[in-house]
Amino acid sequence: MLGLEKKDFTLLLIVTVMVIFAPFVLNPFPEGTAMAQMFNAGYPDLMQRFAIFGILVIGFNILFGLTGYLSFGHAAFLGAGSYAAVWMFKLLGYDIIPAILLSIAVSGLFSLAVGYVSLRRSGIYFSILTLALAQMMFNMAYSVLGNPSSSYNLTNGETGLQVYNSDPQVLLSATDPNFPHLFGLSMRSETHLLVGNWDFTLNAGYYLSGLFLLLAFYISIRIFRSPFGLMLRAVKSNQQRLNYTGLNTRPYTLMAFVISGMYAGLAGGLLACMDPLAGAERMHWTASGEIVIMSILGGIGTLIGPILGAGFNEYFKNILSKINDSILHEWLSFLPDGFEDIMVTLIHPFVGKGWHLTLGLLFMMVIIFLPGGLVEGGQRIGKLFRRKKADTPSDETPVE
Amino acid sequence: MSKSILTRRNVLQTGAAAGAGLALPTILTAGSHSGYTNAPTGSTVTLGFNVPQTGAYADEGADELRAYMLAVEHLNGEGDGGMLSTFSSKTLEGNGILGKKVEYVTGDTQTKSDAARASAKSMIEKDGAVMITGGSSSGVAIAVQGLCQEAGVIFMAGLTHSNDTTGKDKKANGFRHFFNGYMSAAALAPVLQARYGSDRNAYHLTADYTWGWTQEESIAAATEAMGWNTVNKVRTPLKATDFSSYIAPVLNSGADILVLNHYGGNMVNSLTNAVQFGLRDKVVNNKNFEIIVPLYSRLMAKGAGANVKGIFGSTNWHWSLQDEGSKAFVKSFGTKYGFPPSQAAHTVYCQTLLYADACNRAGTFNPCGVGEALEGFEFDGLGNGKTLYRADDHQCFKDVLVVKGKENPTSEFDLLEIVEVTPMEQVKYAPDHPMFAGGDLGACNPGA
Amino acid sequence: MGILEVKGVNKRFGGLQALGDVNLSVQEQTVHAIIGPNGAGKSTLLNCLVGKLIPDTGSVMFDGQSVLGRTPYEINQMGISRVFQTPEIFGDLTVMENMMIPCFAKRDGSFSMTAFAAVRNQKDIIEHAMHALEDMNMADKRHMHSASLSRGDKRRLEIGMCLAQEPRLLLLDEPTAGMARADTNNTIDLLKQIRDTRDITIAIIEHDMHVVFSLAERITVLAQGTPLVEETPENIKGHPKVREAYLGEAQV
Amino acid sequence: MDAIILQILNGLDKGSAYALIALGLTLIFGTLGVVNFAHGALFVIGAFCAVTLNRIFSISFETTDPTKVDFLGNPATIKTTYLEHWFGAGPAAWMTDWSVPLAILMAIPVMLLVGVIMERGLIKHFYKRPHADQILVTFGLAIVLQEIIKFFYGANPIQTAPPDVFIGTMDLGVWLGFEANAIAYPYWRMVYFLFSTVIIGGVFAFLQFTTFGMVVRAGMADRETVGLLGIDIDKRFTITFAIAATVAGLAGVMYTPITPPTYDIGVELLVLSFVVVVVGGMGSLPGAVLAGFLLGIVESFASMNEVKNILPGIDQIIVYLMAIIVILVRPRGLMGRKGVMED
Repeated sequence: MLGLEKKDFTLLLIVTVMVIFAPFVLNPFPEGTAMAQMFNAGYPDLMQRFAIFGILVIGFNILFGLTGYLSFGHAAFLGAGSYAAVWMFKLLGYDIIPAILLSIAVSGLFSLAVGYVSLRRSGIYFSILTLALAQMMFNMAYSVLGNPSSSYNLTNGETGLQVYNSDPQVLLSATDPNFPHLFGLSMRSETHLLVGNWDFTLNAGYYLSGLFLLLAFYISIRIFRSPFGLMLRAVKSNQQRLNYTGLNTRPYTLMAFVISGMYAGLAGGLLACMDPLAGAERMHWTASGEIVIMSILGGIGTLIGPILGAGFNEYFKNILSKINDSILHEWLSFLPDGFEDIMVTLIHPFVGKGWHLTLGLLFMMVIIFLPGGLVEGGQRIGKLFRRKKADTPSDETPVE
Repeated sequence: MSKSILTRRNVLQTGAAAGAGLALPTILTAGSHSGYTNAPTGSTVTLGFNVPQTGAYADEGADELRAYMLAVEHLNGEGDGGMLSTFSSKTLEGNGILGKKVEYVTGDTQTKSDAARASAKSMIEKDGAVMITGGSSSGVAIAVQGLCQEAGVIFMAGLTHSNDTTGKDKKANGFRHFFNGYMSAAALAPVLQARYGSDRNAYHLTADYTWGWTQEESIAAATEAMGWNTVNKVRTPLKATDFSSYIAPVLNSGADILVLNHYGGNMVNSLTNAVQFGLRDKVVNNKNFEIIVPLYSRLMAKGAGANVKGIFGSTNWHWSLQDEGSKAFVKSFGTKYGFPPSQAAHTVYCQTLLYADACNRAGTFNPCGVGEALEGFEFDGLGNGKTLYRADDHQCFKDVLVVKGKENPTSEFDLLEIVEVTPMEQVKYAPDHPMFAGGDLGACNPGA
Repeated sequence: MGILEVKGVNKRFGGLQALGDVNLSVQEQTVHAIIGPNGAGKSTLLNCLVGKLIPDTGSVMFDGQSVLGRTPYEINQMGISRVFQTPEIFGDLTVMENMMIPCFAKRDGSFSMTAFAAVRNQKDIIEHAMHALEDMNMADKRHMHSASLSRGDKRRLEIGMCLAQEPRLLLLDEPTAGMARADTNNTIDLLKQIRDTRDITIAIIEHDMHVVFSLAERITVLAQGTPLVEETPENIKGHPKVREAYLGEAQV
Repeated sequence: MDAIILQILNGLDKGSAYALIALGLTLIFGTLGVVNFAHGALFVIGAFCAVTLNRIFSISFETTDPTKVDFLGNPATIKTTYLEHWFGAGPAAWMTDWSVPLAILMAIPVMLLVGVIMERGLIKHFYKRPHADQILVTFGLAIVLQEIIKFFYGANPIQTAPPDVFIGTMDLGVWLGFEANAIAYPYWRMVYFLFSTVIIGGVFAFLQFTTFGMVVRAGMADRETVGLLGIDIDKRFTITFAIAATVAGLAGVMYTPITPPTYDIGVELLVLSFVVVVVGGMGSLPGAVLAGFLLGIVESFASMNEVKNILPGIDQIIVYLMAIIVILVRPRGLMGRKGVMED
């Protein structure tokens, strides 16, 4: 169905169900409880991030997962997409369609230029080239191109590009919401579903991002299963053999680079649609590093890995950074007094302001013990249960 | 559907009767509700403290967080009450705000506008925070202020010194207690003139981002007005650590004053390098070469060590102030944590009290009501003398401290000495001053 | 006129003359071996033929067209396939996928943007690849991860991949180097079968005389970067110049 | 002219820090074949050795002085350092004054230990993994190390002064015939430059004149052959890594008086030092040193007003620009061999 074989279609179906029911699944605890306070994740901002960073990492995976080219500057395309979208808001108005189209186009162009230059080299040279080019873009966006008193204020520097009332917004009509919208449906409009003590938020922006995530996921499956995808995997496996088999690797890698750049542009555009402000920091090379971390956490070169990795990273970042000592005490209050204090002291370095440390450690653990990321972890667990079943290989290679 | 933001708490409030007891799901749309974002329903009210917990300003963020927790204690009637007793408005009685116990959630801005907005959004959308406060840089303050305006909650800015926060980027839902670049310049200029004369050649080194630019503009304008000549204005990259290649050209530039429009790590490094290169021992044009750091922070001054001695700057507040409010605050903060509070801690403590008091006086948490209560509010007893929250731009006007690095510190906290307390009138400016023009406060937004 | 004409090729690396005035003519549908002691310039010559190196002077013509200045993939598309000394295959892919890649290269050329077609719907490619695998007697291994194949099977796969492109010239770079005797004999048999059943020209660089004399119809002996003799195997065996070049090597 | 000479001096000074980091990075890459993204963190650990020693020297006991009051109005506590208590005021003052140079003595064993633990505990397991994995795991390690430092020392810069005799500037200009104070350069920066030349010289001498060094050099030229010689490669890898860590650490120790260290400088330095390594040529030790100095000087010139007026913002991107140009035009770098890491 949809040009997919059964197994892939099932996967797409599972992701679709996940997207539709995320607002429910992510809010397992009833309102007002301490558990809800900490672990519920079913609120619009975070769910939007799950979807948007999912798109970003799916795109990154087409480059890094398939071809093995490790880009350390991918966040720059995300930023370029966001800037493009906010400029559309400023010039045309809050309609998201032109914004998203332009953000994809702009990032596509940027990635074409960056890819054309950096793909002349491979291995660590490629990584450093992408890092250097992206850092140049970041530095220019942060200061030189962001000075409000200069005539070329493209990015509004440190504060971030945002929409002012004095902006032209030529297509803005009186009935339009004063927020990014799709045909008048504000990205912020919500419906609340109250069941008992549970409150589930159904947010327009999230479902739009979710729709794009599904589209992005579908396209990525098609690419994985296409001859083009096969060539990309061949690039990763043995570039020399590919060259001596009459195939020109450069346009393949460049196409992969541009496609993943456009994914990043889409993600950047969507970020701006959900929150119309584009800050330069989202282009910094450590932000690119975070994309790498997400794709590794999920499982490189797998279909579902990017979505898992992005979700995992965003969830824990959000939860860990918000745990403070008073919350710890509340949680551990069932312990005897002295013991409670010791536990709080022990956990303290890893939460709140220490969330970087926890994620860093987690990331190292995954690379050392679980190079295939969460997907490999899942497979290992799955194997434990499926030991007795005979292995019947299918006609196509599984890529998961 | 309405375009307003709606969050869980206020929906629960209206939906509770219809939905909570029933097994059947109830569907609510945003349009079915009126009121304001995150109206507190139970016996508690939640405030969102959004401070840098990671990144270069993490230490300042930590100090802000300490002050917030102290303020919450005092509002809830615990501890010694701090400035509650010295504050000229007497609505705060230690029974929370409007009788509701104050609770709080914390978030990490990472000193990045994106991350700060994400964390503020999560506190508004998930935790039902009715007010967001904090931050340790102007970029973050402006970004979060914009978000709060859209979301319909009040933003009480923390440490933000750029003119733009209450100038070009001012918002009806945002309020700033901290002073700004213009006020620093206005307070410093007369002191500098008195000490260094009016025939001086100043060389500016400026951090190449929004705050640096506005401060450079303010200081250059104020010093030029008193007769100083600006030799050069040089931008330095934000990530620079070694400033030697920017300092070296100063040596033979003919300048006899170096203005460091740097903050945080930049300030520590550029000042250290400037002293290293012997600038302070130089005599140019028959005058002693002098360095000025327009915005001082004690936490940062500590990083610069002995290099700050004798160097002039301005600060919003300092723990050695001897008015009753400051003394009360230093006492309760010092007793609890063992060291005196920073200016960042002071400003966020005041902001929390001011917000709580405004709610009490307005009789509501509705941002429009709170905003109205804060606009044009005059108060005293919070450490900076008589203070006015101006209605036109939501900027606080109060005395500004001109300080210099202490020559003989008696303790590790005793780094700055107050040279002069510049009265409010002297640092005041018209709301439509060119440096602040172009902004639009807009109407207050109560959200849902 | 041979299918491959090498004329006056020189190549220097710094002070070292790797190739000195090499002339070589490989006739269509023959097996032509290039032998020589270590350091004779065999590999350098091969690299000049496939585009990895560019000679300082001279010309290399394939079927009337110059290959000089062309990249390896262009030269491959002209009809020259290369088998490496150590088998170069796509280790991360299955045997079937390995075989499909040359089939795609044959059908679609050096690049085609086929991101939305599904591999499993490419019936012609699958059929082509299956045939190629059957020719190599590897059809039953098509689901295996190619990295887990035995050395001999990797060699078969690589040769099979080259043949799947139906090249006009097959270049083999010491195809039995490092192989056990049994594997070597299998490879010889395979190559013999290819020689006898296909319309193909084979140029083989080899160290092992057993392989050379089993297969070759013409032999060029290279020493110190220059061809010494070009003869039939029978005439090479007792050639004095060859003995001189291979002094001390027992096989001759 | 004086401006140019000053910038050359600045460049040499910055360059010596880059060179020291890049030297270790190259040594590790050349011998172990590992791309170490945590190398910047080693510099930071070194820097915080100096901070720590300073703190150790100021560990003190408290006595109450009823005649004075503290900021809360309570009787002031007077702190006396144990150092002063044990050694007397004079030696204690001297040791505190010289704490940065003295920290070298502390940093050497600490850095050797850190190096050994890192190599044995982590890097060793990545020799056979792809470069991408090495980059990523050391990237993770860099984050972890920097966060640990932040946990103990906070995020603000920490000042550690050089010994008093090195405070101030030296008038180099008069020697060169300039007027007085035209070219005045800080003593400590000159000390740093000399120090790094000594270390660089030491490393080269070690590699040139010891058997161990010979094996390392041979390994850098041809790893497989050395592996076949039956030399205990494992042990040598560990020692090489520890030496590289120590070089980076010492660079950090001596740098503390130049700019007060913060926990996150490692990240900035890391990107820089990779650029240095690439410009110098992957795996070339002299290349790393040369490129370090060259990049320092280029960076200094790019910050000059005369240059910035023509190309605004050039000082922000010059380093990256250099890297891009070198990789594209001459991927083997200034002095690298062809083919290293080119696949």
